[in-house]
Parts: sequence; structure tokens; C-alpha cells
Amino acid sequence: MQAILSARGLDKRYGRVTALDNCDFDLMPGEILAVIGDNGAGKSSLIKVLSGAIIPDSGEVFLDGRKVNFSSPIDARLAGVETVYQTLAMSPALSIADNMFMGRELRKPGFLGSVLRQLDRAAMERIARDKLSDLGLTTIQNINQAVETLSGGQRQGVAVARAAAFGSKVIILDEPTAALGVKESRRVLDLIQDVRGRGIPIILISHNMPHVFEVADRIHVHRLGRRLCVIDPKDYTMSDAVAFMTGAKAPPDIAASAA
Amino acid sequence: MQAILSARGLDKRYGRVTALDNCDFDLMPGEILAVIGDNGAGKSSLIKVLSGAIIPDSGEVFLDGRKVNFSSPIDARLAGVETVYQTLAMSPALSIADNMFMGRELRKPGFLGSVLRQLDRAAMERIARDKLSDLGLTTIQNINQAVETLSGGQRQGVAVARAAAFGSKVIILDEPTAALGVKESRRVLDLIQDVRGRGIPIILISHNMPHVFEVADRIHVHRLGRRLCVIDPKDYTMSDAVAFMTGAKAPPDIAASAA
Amino acid sequence: MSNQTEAEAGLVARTEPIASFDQQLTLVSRIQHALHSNPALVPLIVLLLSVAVFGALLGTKFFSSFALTLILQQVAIVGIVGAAQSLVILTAGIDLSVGAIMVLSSVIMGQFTFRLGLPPALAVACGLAVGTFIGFVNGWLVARVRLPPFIVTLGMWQIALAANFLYSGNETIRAQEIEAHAPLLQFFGRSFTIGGAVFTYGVIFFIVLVLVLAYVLRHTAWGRHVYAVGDDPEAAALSGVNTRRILISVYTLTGLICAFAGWVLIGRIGSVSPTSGQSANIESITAVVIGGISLFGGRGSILGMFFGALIVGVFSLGLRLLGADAQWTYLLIGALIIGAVAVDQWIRKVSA
Amino acid sequence: MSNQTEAEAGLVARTEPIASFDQQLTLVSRIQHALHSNPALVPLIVLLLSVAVFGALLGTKFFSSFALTLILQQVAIVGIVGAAQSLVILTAGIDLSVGAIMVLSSVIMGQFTFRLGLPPALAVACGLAVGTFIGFVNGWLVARVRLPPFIVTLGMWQIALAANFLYSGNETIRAQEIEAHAPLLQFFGRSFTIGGAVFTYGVIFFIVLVLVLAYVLRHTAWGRHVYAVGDDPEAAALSGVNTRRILISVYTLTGLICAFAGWVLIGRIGSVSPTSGQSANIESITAVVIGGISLFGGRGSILGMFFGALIVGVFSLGLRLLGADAQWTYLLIGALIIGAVAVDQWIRKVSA
Amino acid sequence: QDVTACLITKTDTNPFFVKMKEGAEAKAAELGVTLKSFAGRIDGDHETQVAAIETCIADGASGILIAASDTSAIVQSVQQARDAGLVVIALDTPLTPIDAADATFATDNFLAGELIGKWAAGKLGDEAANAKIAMLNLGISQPTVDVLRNQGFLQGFGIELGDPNKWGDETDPRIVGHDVTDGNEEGGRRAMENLLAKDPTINVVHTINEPSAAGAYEALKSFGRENDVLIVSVDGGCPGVANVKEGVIGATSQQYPLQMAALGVEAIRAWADTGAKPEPTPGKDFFDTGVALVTDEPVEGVESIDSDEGAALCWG
Ligand SMILES: Nc1ncnc2c1ncn2[C@@H]1O[C@H](COP(=O)(O)OP(=O)(O)OP(=O)(O)O)[C@@H](O)[C@H]1O
Ligand SMILES: Nc1ncnc2c1ncn2[C@@H]1O[C@H](COP(=O)(O)OP(=O)(O)OP(=O)(O)O)[C@@H](O)[C@H]1O
Ligand SMILES: [Mg+2]
Ligand SMILES: [Mg+2]
Repeated sequence: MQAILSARGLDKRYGRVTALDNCDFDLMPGEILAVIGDNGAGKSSLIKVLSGAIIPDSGEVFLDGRKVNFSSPIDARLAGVETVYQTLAMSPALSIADNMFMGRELRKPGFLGSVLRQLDRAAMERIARDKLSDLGLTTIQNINQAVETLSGGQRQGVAVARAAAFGSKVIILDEPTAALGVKESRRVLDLIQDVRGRGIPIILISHNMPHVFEVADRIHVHRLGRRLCVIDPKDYTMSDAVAFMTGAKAPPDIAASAA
Repeated sequence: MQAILSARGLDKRYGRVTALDNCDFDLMPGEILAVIGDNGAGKSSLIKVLSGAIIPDSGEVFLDGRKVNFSSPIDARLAGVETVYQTLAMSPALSIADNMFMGRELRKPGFLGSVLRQLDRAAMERIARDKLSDLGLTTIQNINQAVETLSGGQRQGVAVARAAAFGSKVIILDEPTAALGVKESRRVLDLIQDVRGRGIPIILISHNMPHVFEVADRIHVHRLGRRLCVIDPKDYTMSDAVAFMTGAKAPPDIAASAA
Repeated sequence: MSNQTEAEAGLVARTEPIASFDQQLTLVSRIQHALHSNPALVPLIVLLLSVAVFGALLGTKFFSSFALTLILQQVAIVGIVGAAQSLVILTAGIDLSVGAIMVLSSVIMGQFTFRLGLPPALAVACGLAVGTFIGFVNGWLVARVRLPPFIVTLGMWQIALAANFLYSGNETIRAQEIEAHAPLLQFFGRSFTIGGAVFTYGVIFFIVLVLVLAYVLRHTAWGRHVYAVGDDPEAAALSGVNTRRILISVYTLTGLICAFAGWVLIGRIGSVSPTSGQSANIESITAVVIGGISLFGGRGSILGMFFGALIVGVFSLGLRLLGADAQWTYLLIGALIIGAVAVDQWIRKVSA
Repeated sequence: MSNQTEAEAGLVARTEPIASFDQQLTLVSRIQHALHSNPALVPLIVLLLSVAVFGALLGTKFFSSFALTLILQQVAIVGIVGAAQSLVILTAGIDLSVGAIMVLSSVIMGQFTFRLGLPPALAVACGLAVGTFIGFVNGWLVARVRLPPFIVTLGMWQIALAANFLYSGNETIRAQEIEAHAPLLQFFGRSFTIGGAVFTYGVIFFIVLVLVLAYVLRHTAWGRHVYAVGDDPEAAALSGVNTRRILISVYTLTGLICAFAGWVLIGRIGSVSPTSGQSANIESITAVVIGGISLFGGRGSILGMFFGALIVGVFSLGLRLLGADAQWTYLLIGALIIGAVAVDQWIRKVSA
Repeated sequence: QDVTACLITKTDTNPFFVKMKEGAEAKAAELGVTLKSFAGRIDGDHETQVAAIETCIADGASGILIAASDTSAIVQSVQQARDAGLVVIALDTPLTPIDAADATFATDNFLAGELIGKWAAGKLGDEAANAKIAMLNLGISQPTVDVLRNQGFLQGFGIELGDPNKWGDETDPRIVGHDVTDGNEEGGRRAMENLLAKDPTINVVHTINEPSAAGAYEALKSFGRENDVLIVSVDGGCPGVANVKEGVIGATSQQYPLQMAALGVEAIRAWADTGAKPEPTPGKDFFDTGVALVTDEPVEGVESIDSDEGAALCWG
């Protein structure tokens, strides 16, 4: 089977700091691939390369087997790759609805929309509120609140709702539940499984091992800027996974479970 | 026994949004008090009031039984209350060491320090590196890196290390492990218990129930901007706690376990 | 069963409703809400206050439709340039070349008509094109070469201004000549009167421009993107805004608006003079900032700039009518600028 | 045992060493590292390049110790004001009143001596005190009343400038008179020569001031706090910086430095003229920005400003010596400002 | 031998100085002198002029022609240049003290103002006692030319002066007000509007130069007052003289910048060749290049030339 999104030999250095070091990556169609690793292992750098947010010093990215050169996140989005970044990438002063529809605003039907290019605020607000309710973010009191006035968790919820609503080919989630409550985290995990049910593969970065082992089909273990191994959660325990990623245990042969 | 830090009748409104609604709070000497609640329940707003970062619309705060009026985080810090905010409160362009010692820099001994007021960079860097190693943040490659170049988890680790190093009376941690890896989270939990061992009480906000139930002596359940109840983790299960905070179950009488 | 999943057992019986958004609507809370959702209201209040104060002090001399529309005429050019400046400042930039683009465009309109003998309409088109092009170069340097807007437009200011003097040879084209041979150049100087109120076409252009830009910024995707780019360019790029295209389009549009300002300028002073517009930079930025637009980008409204420009106009004329001499007027306007913004800040605070 | 704790079982055998910080140090990586840790190096390189180019074009006329120290004299005042401006800009502010404070202080020094008959030393002290006080008012308005620095200093600019004209009665105090009765006022104009190189005391003051400030910003707590306030004021306040005190002290110090600039100005032009310093604002900001200090605060070094001021000085003198006429000089300086910063940006990029 | 001369003007945006420069260039080419020209950024910017003087010294020039932005502040630098062996000639604006320069070729700006003041008074006749006068000046820093023309006008009109070294301190009720124009059309129009709003019965307007006069005329036109107000000005540039012909400006005092510049260049050439310095006009402490009143409506007792004659002599 051919990987839907893959990468070979990615390198990325920042001055004296090496973030990615000849890193490979493969995402299979329809799967949930978890990426785990220590803080600073280079997980966020990896998915930023995959989503066009940073350009690697060297290495190649393939989508559906064809080499792609994403020079900006817009390119990746146009190709159907939707990402929730760890920093969330929201405009603080703009409203929740503005942020959710940033770059793909809905216009009013008819003359107002096509000629005057007027936005359909009512529709965008309605959809935004629905998506947030789906995630159980019911404490948001005002859909026109600026994002900077949301609590940490509410903000993350908005970002996840945005990606889930628009991803068509691949959805990348960088620690989507870090700031979320129990209830909201559960909703996000359910949502992830829903999305996979629609046939869309997901990359999930998380430090929460129970979550990872609950939903992941395969686990990419990242260490010191590269893929250490890929394991099947059914074959290994959480304790094994943590031992691999912290270097306490030698990894299994990489080919073994790399599909 | 007298509460070391307590609050009565706190209110805080932002325009149409109510963040705190006649909220009470008590922290007993030497305890670890967990604060749990849904996203947007007002937990961060509560601790911001306690640490002087925001001024409540009404209500009172008491430290050691005396009414205090913190008008800025500096007042609280001078009174020995050290806080890790959810947003981390770091200066992105400054180095790790600069950030850790912000507001309490070390000066060189002798003439250089007292007259020329020269900073003792070497000492500050050494201490900063030690504190980070204590937390197991060994992937930080360069102590003079600007904080903005750190990974999400590394940044959080720096903030926690700062509070732990300087808190003398109360330490407040707002979701200190949200972005941390398994290893680093464990270190933070160990550290919290160490600190309590030194007799310093801790307020821990977290969405991670296993963590909360592992370390907390009492749990303050926050809902819709107020204290719903305070429970003893030995008397209730996690599932009860979640049921209280989401409103699925009626809370026990507040007096029951409020020490 | 894991602990975390164990904790989730508490979720089973959950029955939370969707948060409801209704609330007691008292008069005070309505006012507060209005002030919050319309940041331009605050400068409007300051404006009305200052009109009221000068009106009370000066009576009908000031409080006549004639004097009030005179203020509009006096601020029209700064206001048009300020509208352009607002766009740039909303993207967290600054444009120091606005005044120079304005003068250079007006000089080109004049010289192309009188020196090269082009038909006035064509000369005007050339002037507009040159202004637009300079704006585009600014935008290109900011967005592509990633130079700080302050530096780019500082350099462009000097370049355009010097080009203006070199090309025009410091020659003024007289109003009488323009009137005789190319009245189109003075188009925006024409006026009509409605019961004592005098409206020049330039004033009308100014008002329409502000309304159109207010609409575009609020109700189109492009407008939202302008705010997003100014708010946090990195976040905007990550969430799918083509920041470069937005920046280039903003600076280009700014150039075009400044070129129009040059045309309006000819209408106002009658003649084409290369020495005009030297204080347009600082005055336009002042109007923008008094109007409550943040110099750090992403916050504020162009209607605020409109009121900001008028506040300065009201102060200047009001003080002159009160008989303050030129130096004292200058001093008092300085104090009043600070005062106006302090009142603004205070209204925001008590309404928070 | 919970799952999360289960996961932690994997930690038991952990054996990670403390990350080691050594690395291959090639020449290129050393240069890159130097450029990164000393942001002032880039403008220094641009400066050396431009000296080299003009030296090659003009030969000894330019490349003499006399001409090179002449540049220092010509930029000293802008440089001193630029040092003050740097402090403010590092806090993410801007000070438009620097030029006005400078002139007003120099006028006070002169008028107090000659009109009020105070001893020169006392008059100088009064001038310095007034400058400091104006700076303090700026700081107070910015830090306490929370007004935008642009507005506060714009207003103060007008107030101080008008006060200057009103108080001085537009009178210049002549150099001969000062020389005869109050040579102290011209203190900074004295000079000594080392092999053709002429150093005025004003130049020495400028250099020492920059070095002291560089030391203070880098090696004292106050300096780090200035950066922190400019970087993210909210984070700075939360992490224990008294942001108000820092802001007030920065503006106050800025006022004092500008007052000193006023004293140096008397030394340079010999007389006390109320019309001096009109372009000090824009020139000082230009020096700061060319020197690589971010207008958004928190980034850059004051040494960069030093080199930035010199770059402008080199271009101006070089072009004048090449015989470019004034407008062409402005045009070229405009282009060169953009060019210098583009080169700067490019060096940073390839060295990243 | 090679002679280099420097020309330093107040600005190079004012047509007056542009023409001065053209005159100097033409003469320099004729005499084989290399001319380098410099200018301040704005009126009053004497620091750029100081830098220009230093550049000329470094450049080894033989002489400097300077229109000083601050007549006293520049003196020390001028002394430096003279000490370095350069001849320094003040153009248009005498230095304070006047002997700080080796020679001065200038218009008498006070006289220029006085001429238009007398003309306006004569034109109004008895009505002069009830005149309503608007004074449109240059800038709030009150540069010397500004003060001289303003005070000259008031003196000529028959108004008692306050301190002759500044404008704005006269108490005569006939003066409606002073405002500043920056010497351009835009400022002229705004200032005129302000003063008209203050008192719509204004019937005499003094303007600092012809561009501001043109701006004032636009304002008067928009008030419908263009035909019953006297505008007087100073300069004598070609657009200004044309405006006199068309009745926009009632009268203007014409100066001769080309002549000043040409004389200056000649003097430097002579100094370099023979070491001779130019002599002042007999009876004055400077070489007066003259001023003439241009008007098509001459008034008894004030000597004037008509606009055709003015057009023949005009400079830009
Ligand atoms: N812009 C940058 N400049 C310099 N160093 C950087 C930059 N971005 C990332 N790094 C460094 O690269 C390394 C990898 O960072 P990355 O954010 O990819 O880690 P991560 O695996 O996502 O960590 P976490 O789990 O904490 O989010 C870190 O050591 C970090 O300090
Ligand atoms: N500056 C502000 N302006 C307006 N509303 C605000 C502001 N700060 C907080 N709020 C609102 O107050 C409520 C409480 O926020 P708070 O940050 O205290 O929640 P929290 O319990 O910490 O949530 P989380 O677990 O997600 O961090 C939220 O609804 C939030 O939207
Ligand atoms: Mg990460
Ligand atoms: Mg929170």
C-alpha cells in the first residue's frame, strides 16, 4: 500500500540547534498515526515541514506518491492538508467565527456576495457555534468574543474545530488536547475517530499515552530529531513506548512494523 | 487551622462575560490543593486574582489571615506567592537564563556588582541549567537560546523551574504539565511533592485527573465561575469529580470537607 | 480500565445545555456593549464634545453649517491620506511616503498636461498610475524582500520627494492656467451649497472613500485578512492567509488613494505646486492614532480615523477663532491631542 | 495502576545524560554564531563596506583622518539623540519630542545665562533639569495614564517646540557673546587633534554615552528589564518587572540625554538658536532603524544605532563630496537607506 | 586655475533658491568655476548648512555663497571657513553681524515689505483707517525674512510696530490676525480660511510669498470675496507676476536672485584670481541687488513698474 503522505531525509537546523536530523515519515491511508517523543524531540518541526509552515534544509515530501514542495501552509491546505499547530495560529484580536473561517470565508448569496463580496456573517457564526457545540465547548458565552479573551482550553477547542471542519485529505493535530478538560478531551478523541471513519487519515502528536494507545493505529516514535521506530500499539505496552522514546530501551527494527 | 491564602466573594466580569461569580477559596498550610473545572470555568481568572495579575471587581483576598490588596504580581511575589501562568509569561526574545531570573537578577560580588551593578551571568546560567536538569529537560541544547526558539514543552519546563526555584510561601501552578512529555511530567509531579515536603503549599490547576488524584490533598471543584465544592480525593473517585465539575451530579455539602 | 478513562465515567450522565447567550440588558450595559463593538464611537464622542465646547464658547461663528463644513474641507486631504495610512497601519506597518506620493502624482498630472501636452484625462490617469506603482514597489519591498515598512517608506519618501522636485523643476502651474486649459484637474475643487453648508467634490470623495473602506474592511474577506495580517502575521500565514498578497495589495491601494489625494489637492489649492503636502505624513498618522487605530496593527476602525481627523480640524479652527495666535495654537493643539486621547482612554476604561 | 503511571514504567531504566553543548566549530559556523549573538555586527559590516566604497571613489579627500572624524562630528548630535531614542524604541515606544526637548534645553541654558543672568553652570543645570522633567512627564503619561507613546510625544513635541519659540522670542544668542561671557556653554565644542583626526568633546561624549548605555543594557538588571518590557509588557509584568517604573525611568533618562544633546548642540554651532534640531526626530529614528533595532521593541542593540548613525553620516558626506546636488543626494540617500537595510537583511538570511 | 565655489541655500524646494542656483550655475559655467550646491531641508535648518560648510572646507573650495537659515547661528562655521582661507559671501539674507561675511548681496526684505505696505495704504486711501488686515506669514519659528517682510509691510501701511524683531505683538485693531502658511498654496488657503472665519470682512491680505498668495486667493474665491480684497506679496517670480497681471495679486515686491548669484560667483572668481573682495553699495553695509514694486495699478508716491516690465525681469 502506498503512503498518502511521506517524507524522506528531512533536515532542519536553527543556528546551533538541530531540530530534524535526516528524518523519515510515512502516513498510510485511513490510519491514525500517533507521533510521540520527548519535549524538543522535533515533533512540531516535523509536522511544520509536512504542512508547509517551514521549509526544510534538505529532504523531500511526497503526497499520494508525488513529490510536493509546499512553500506555505496555503499550498498544503489547498492540497487538503489541514493542521492544528501547537501555537494554535489564531489572530488574537479577531472573533471566533473570523478565525474559524480565515482564508475560506463564506460570501452571501446573490449580488451582495458576488459583486459586493459581502461576507455571510450569520452563516459563519451559526456554523462556528455548531462546530464548537459538537466539541462540547459550551462555556463559550459569545461567539463574537475576540479569541484573545478565551480561556486556554477554549482557544484550543476552536483550533481543533477549525481543522476538523475543513480537512479533506490529511488532518494534523499537534497536541490538540493539551489544554482541554476531561470532557472536551473525550470529545476530541471521539471526533478524531469520527474523522477517521470518514476515511481521512490523521497525524496526532500527543504526550498523553493513554490517549495515544486508545486511538492510534500505529505509533511513530521520534527521538533526537529523527524517526526512531514505528510500533503497533497492539504489540507493545505504554511502558515500552516510553522506554523507546527516552532512550532507555533499544528500538525494534524499524522495518518490522513500518507497514 | 487558619488558611494560608484565602478569598471571599470574588467577582470578575469582562464585558458580557462572567469569569468569577462570588467565588470563595481556601488554601491550607502545607497542602497541595488541586483546582479542577471545565474549560472556561474561571480557574485561571481565580489564580490571577490570587497572584495580583488581575484586580477583582469585588471580593477580598487574605494571606495568613490578613487582608491583602495585590495590585500587581510583584506585590504577590514580594509576599512569597510565586505563579506559573497558563500563558507562561516569558519574554520571547530573551534567553532562558534572563527569563528565569527576571526581576531578581544576581549581581556579581564586590565592586562590579555593587557599584557597576553588573549581572553575574555565569552564576545565573549555571543555576538555570541545574534547575532545568532537575526537571529532566535535557534536550535544551543551549542555555542562551531565546525562549521563542524553544519547543512548547521546553518553554513550560522553564516556567515551572522558575517558580519552583523561587517560591517561598505559596506556589501556584496553572496547568504546569499540559505540554510536557511523560518523563518531564513525572519530574514535575515529583518536584511538587518535594516542594510540599519543604512545607510550602501548592495550588495546582490541572485537567489530568490521574495526576490530580495522585498528588492532591484536597480538590477544589470550580464550576461557572465559583467554588462548587471541595472534596477529599480519598473519599471520592475521579468519576465523581468529573461528574461534579460537569454538573452531571449534585455536589456534596461544601462545608463537609472544607477543612 | 485506565484512570483517565475511569475519570471519564463521570461524563456519562452529562446533561449540559448549550450555553445560552441572553442576559439582562440594562441601559448601561447596552452602552458598554455599543462602545465595545464599535471602537469608533469613542473618538466620535470626543469629537462631539469638542464641537459642543467650541460651539458654546464661540456661538454661531463656529456652530454654523458654514464653519462646520469648512472644517470638512480643511481636513479632506489629510483625511484621504489618513484613510490610506489606516490601511497600512492596520497591517502593523507605517507609510511615510504618503505625502510624497500625493505631491508627485499631482505634479505628474499637471506637468503631463502642460509640459507634455497630454489630454488632462490621460494625464490624470498617468498620475494615478505612478502613485499606484510607487505603492506597489513599497509593498513588494515589504512583503517580498521583508524590509521593515518604516525603512522602505522612509527611503521612498525621500526618493519620491526628490523626484518630484527634480522633475517639476520647482515650477508651480498657476490656477488660472489650469482653469483655462485643463479644468478637469480642478474637478474635486468644485462645490455645491446646501443651506449654507458648502460641500466640495473633494469632501464628498473623502466621505465616500471612508465609507467604502469601512465596508470593505468589515464585510469582505480581504478586509478580515488585513486585520489578521496586522494582528499576528505568523498566525495569519499559518491559518491560510496569503500575507504577501495582502501586504502588496494594501500598499498598492495606498499608493492609488494617495494619488487621488494628489488630484483632490489640485482642486483645493487650484494650482499644482511641488512644495505642498510636506506635513501630510505626520498629520495623517496623527489622525489615525487619535482615531484609536493601534500602531501595532490589527486593531481599530477607519471610521475612528475619520473622527480623529475631524477632531484635529475642530481644534485648529476653534482655537484660531478664539483668537489664539499661531504659536499658542500650535502649543494648545499639542496639549489637546494628548487630552483627546486621554479622554478616549478614560471612556474605554469606565466602559470596560 | 493507572495507564499513565503504567506508561511511566518505561522511565525506570532511564539513563539520559545532561545534553552536551559541544559541537564542531567550523569557520563558517563561528561567523554565523558571531552574527547571531552580536546583532550590531551587521550594520558594522554595512558601514565598513560603505566607507570602503566612498574611499575608493574619493580617495584621500574622503579617506583621511580629518574627513572621517568630521563625519563623527556631524553625526554626534543625531547619535546622542539616537541613543535616547534607542532606549524608548527598545520599550516598543517612540519619542517624537527628542528634537524639541533638545532645542528647548539649549535655549534655556542660553536664555537663563543671558536674560536671567544666572551663572552658566546653574543655567546648564536648569536646562538639564527641564529636559529631564519633560521626559518624566512623557514617561508618566505613557506608564500611568497608559496613553500611546506616539501621541504623548507628538503632543509634547508641539508643546515643547512652541514653548521654545515663545520663550526665546525667536532670538538667537550669538557665538561671540557666549564665547565672551559663558564659555561653559560651548564646552562640548572644544576639540583636540590627534594626527589630523579632530575630536570634539561632543564626539567623546557621544562615544562614551553609547558605550555606557551598551554596558547598562547588557549587563544590568535594569537593562534586561528594558528589553523585557519592550518584548512583551504583559509577560514582563507577570514575571515580576515593575513595568511602570521602567517606562518612567526610560523616558526620564531620554529627556536627560536629549538635554545633554542640547548642550552639545551649543558647542557644535557655537550659538543658541531656537530653530535648530527640526529634523532630529526623523534622523534619530532612521539611525535606530538602520542600526537594526526593531520598532516593535525588545530587539536590537544600541551599538547598532551607533553604526546606523555613522552609515547615514558616511553617505551624506560622501555624496556631498562627490558633488551630488541636494535633491540628488536626498534621492540617493533614500535609495541607500533601503539598500543598506536590504543588505543587512540578506546577511542575516544567509547567516541563519 | 581650478576654482571651486559652493552655493548653500536655505532649501532647494523654494523656486527662489532654485533660480538662484540656476543663475549661479550659468555664471559659473561662463567663468570656468566648478559649482557645488547644497541646501537645508526646510527653512530654518541651519545644521545641514553647517555640515555643508564643513564639506566645502574639506573639499578645498575657494569660496562659499550662503543664504543663511539662521543668521546668527551660522556665524561660527562661517568664521571657520574664513579662517581656512575661503571667501564667504552672504546672499539674500545678511548675517548677524553683517560683517561676519566678507560681503553680502541681498534684497532689503524690510524695504520689500514696506513697499507693498505703502502701496496697500495708498490704494485704500482714507479707507486705510478702517482696513481689516490678514497677515499670512511663513512659520511659527519666525525666520528673519518672515519678520522683516511682515514688519516692513506694517510699517509701510502705517501701523505702529511692537518689537521689530518679531511679528504678532502689534495691538492695532486693524490687524485681524496672523497665521502661518509654510510658504505654500495649501498653507495659504488654510490660513486665509481660518482668518476669514474669524472675520469675514477682511479686505487686505499680506502674504509672505506668491505661492501662499495664490492659496489665499483660492480661499477668497470660495468665500466669493476674490474681487474686493487686496492681496500683496513679495518675490517677483514669473507665476507671481502673471498673477499680478491677472489681478490675483494686487502688488508684489520683486527681488533678483539670479543677479545675486551671478554677482556672488563673479566675486569668488575675482577673489581666487586677485584676492579682491567686493565693495558694498555706497551708504549701506551690503550690496543691495535692489527691489522693485510690480503692480498694474500704481499709487501716488510709490515708485513701481508694471507687470509687463516685471515679467521681463522675473526669475522663474
Ligand atoms: N525557530 C527556532 N529557532 C531555534 N531553535 C528552534 C526553533 N524552533 C524549534 N527549535 C528547536 O528545535 C528543537 C525541536 O523543537 P520542536 O518544537 O520540533 O520540538 P517538539 O518535539 O515539538 O517538542 P514539544 O513536545 O515540547 O512540543 C528544540 O530543541 C527547539 O529548541
Ligand atoms: N481578558 C478577557 N476578556 C474577556 N473575557 C475573558 C478574558 N479572560 C477570560 N475571559 C473569559 O472568562 C472565562 C473564564 O476564563 P479562564 O481563563 O479563567 O478559564 P479557565 O477555567 O482557566 O479555563 P481553561 O481550563 O480552558 O484554562 C472564559 O469564558 C473566558 O472567555
Ligand atoms: Mg511541539
Ligand atoms: Mg485556564
